[in-house]
Amino acid sequence: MAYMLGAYSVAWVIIFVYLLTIGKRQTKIVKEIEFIKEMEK
Amino acid sequence: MSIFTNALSIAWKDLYSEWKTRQVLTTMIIFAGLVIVVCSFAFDPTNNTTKAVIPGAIWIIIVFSGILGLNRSFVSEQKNDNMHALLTAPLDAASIYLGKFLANFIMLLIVEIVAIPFLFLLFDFREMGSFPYFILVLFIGSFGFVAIGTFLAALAANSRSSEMLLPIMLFPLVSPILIGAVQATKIILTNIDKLPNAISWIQLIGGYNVIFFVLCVLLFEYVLEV
Amino acid sequence: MKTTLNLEQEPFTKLKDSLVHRVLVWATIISILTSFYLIFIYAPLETTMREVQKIFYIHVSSAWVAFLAFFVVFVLSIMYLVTRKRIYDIYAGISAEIGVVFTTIVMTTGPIWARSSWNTWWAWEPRLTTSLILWFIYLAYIMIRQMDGAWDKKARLSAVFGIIGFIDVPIVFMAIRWWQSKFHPIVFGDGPSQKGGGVEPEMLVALITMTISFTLLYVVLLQKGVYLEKAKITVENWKEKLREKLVG
Amino acid sequence: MIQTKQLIKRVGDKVILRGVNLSIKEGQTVAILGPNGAGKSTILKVIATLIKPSSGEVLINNKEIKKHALEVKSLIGYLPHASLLYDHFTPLENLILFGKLYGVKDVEKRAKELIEKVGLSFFLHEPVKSFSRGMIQRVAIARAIVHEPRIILLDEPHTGLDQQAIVILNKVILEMKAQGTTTVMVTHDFKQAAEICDRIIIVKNGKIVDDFMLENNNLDLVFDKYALLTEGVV
Repeated sequence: MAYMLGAYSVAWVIIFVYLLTIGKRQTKIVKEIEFIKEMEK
Repeated sequence: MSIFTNALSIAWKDLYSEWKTRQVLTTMIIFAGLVIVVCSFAFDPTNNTTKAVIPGAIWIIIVFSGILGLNRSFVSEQKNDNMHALLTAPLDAASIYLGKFLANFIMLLIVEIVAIPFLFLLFDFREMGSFPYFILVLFIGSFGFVAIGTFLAALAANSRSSEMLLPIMLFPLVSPILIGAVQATKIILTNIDKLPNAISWIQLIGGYNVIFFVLCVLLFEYVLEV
Repeated sequence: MKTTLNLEQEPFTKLKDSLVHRVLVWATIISILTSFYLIFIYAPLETTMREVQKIFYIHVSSAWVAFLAFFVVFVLSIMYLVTRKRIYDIYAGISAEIGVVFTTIVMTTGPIWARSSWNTWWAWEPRLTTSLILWFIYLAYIMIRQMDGAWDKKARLSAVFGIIGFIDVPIVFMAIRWWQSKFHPIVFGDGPSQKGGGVEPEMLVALITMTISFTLLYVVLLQKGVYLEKAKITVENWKEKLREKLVG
Repeated sequence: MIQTKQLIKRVGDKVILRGVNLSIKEGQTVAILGPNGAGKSTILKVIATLIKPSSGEVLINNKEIKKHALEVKSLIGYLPHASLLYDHFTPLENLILFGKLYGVKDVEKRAKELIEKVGLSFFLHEPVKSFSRGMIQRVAIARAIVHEPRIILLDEPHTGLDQQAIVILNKVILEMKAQGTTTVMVTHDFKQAAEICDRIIIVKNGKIVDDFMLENNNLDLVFDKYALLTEGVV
């Protein structure tokens, strides 16, 4: 039982870490767009 | 036919240049010697059971000193944009690949001829199962290693940190050769009764060599584009 | 300052996801929940391995997605070399990344399985070892993509490596399987992805559903990643234009 | 002899050539002038088959360079800024190697002739790495013409040369010209351009902005046109 839970949680942790890095990428791009908009004004 | 004569010219150019400077080959041989010394620290040569690590040690020497030569192979063409000269000359990409391959292969064979007897001597290894088969495995294993190694060295030469990139690309890709060569060497050196097994390993390496040699010849022009 | 950039007209200004993407995201979530239901409640317990056998569903379906992702890299690499269109390169890069993520899952759930049923963390079992080498090959692929220089050079070189690397996979698998079967006593029997007992139809249903939901997840991640990569490229171009304007 | 149609070259996100249409007749000597980063060298490299254009085509002798690569390459002699020579080899070894690659017959005789022509007979057996820039450039020009090309492409051949080397270089180029060789030269040196060439092409921002014939080595005309096009506009 513990092994099964371990395996499933590890797998989902990996997926969520990847989702987080994607999120980070997105916020970085959004910030840069904001920055460029500021510069354009 | 001109593909081969051009390839020979390029291989000759590399080997003759190496003959004049003797930089790369000396480094490879010294490095091979150092690996043997390190192996003797790691595995006590006076102990009889260490005979079992000799097949592994042989291929560690080949792989690690081979990668030194491969690293230099294309980086040395960048000094005076020599690669541009080869690219503007009426050559097929295939002949550049074949020429470079041949030069690297001959250099690795020289290192093996010097280093492996030295290893046998230091580890006091005397009897082997079958000498011709041993030579065959060395030849065919080194062939595949250098074939894909030359290709990836050309690829890595595009990067500023090519010495780091090359081993990372090369080692996983040649893992079938390494598995097969070590196993076959082990059988031939210590357990000749199982020769059919060794032969099927040699066949596996042979198949790998054919597939990748053809693939590298076909894809080489994409690597060379400026 | 007079502007040359039409920010409002550019599709990436707000980074709002498309309708298709949102539909796919919800489909993925629903199908993953369904497969959880099927795995934990609907599918019967395996008689000898009990709960541990349920690792099998996630392990096998991740392996499938990883393999699919690398196959996509292979196909797109060929397409890039033929057409030289950047979009193929972007897709290939993101697909390789997702493939590495799922290979990591295969390589972490595998040892947990091994530990529970054979009492050892790492088994040099063909499929697991192949995954390990696959992982290294595609890490190298990602390193090529992070090389210095213009994108078209990196795209060309990584495409070449994507082709060579994928063709290597079956040979690696064969070599490792031979290595195992001939030189070690067969202790492990078949690998983690093949169960000892017979496959009950309910288990098969659960496995297929899990595989479908992971494939959906792959598509969603691919879409999102490519979308962000495109946005990044556009932003880089804007920045370049801005710099030119500020300097000249 | 040389024809380019709508050449466009992109590297990464930068556009280097924006539609270059060129037509050079056999035996012409053409100088390509232009400010830094205008794409002069890139045009030369595309013609030399060193880099592929992103779109557009190049015809040499009415042959598409991609389809008849080997044939076209053996017609061209290319002399870029780097020497393209192997440092550890002597001039003779360098020339013999490239002569062989280009399929030159009686390669050793040809190599010796060329070395004599560029005035390096005394250094036949010295490795190139011990040479000065001027000497290296002399070997480099010999290398570029070892196969008696019908077209020579020169990328800033006079940069960093002493007077003596310039004289020898010009002698060789003019000799090739007299034999009817087509010459394309990228340069910053207007004086040499006017001396050697009978047609001037001015490139700016990856486009050809002017293209005119030159008579009587009229250096002032080159200066005037160049100033008008590059400084006058900005």
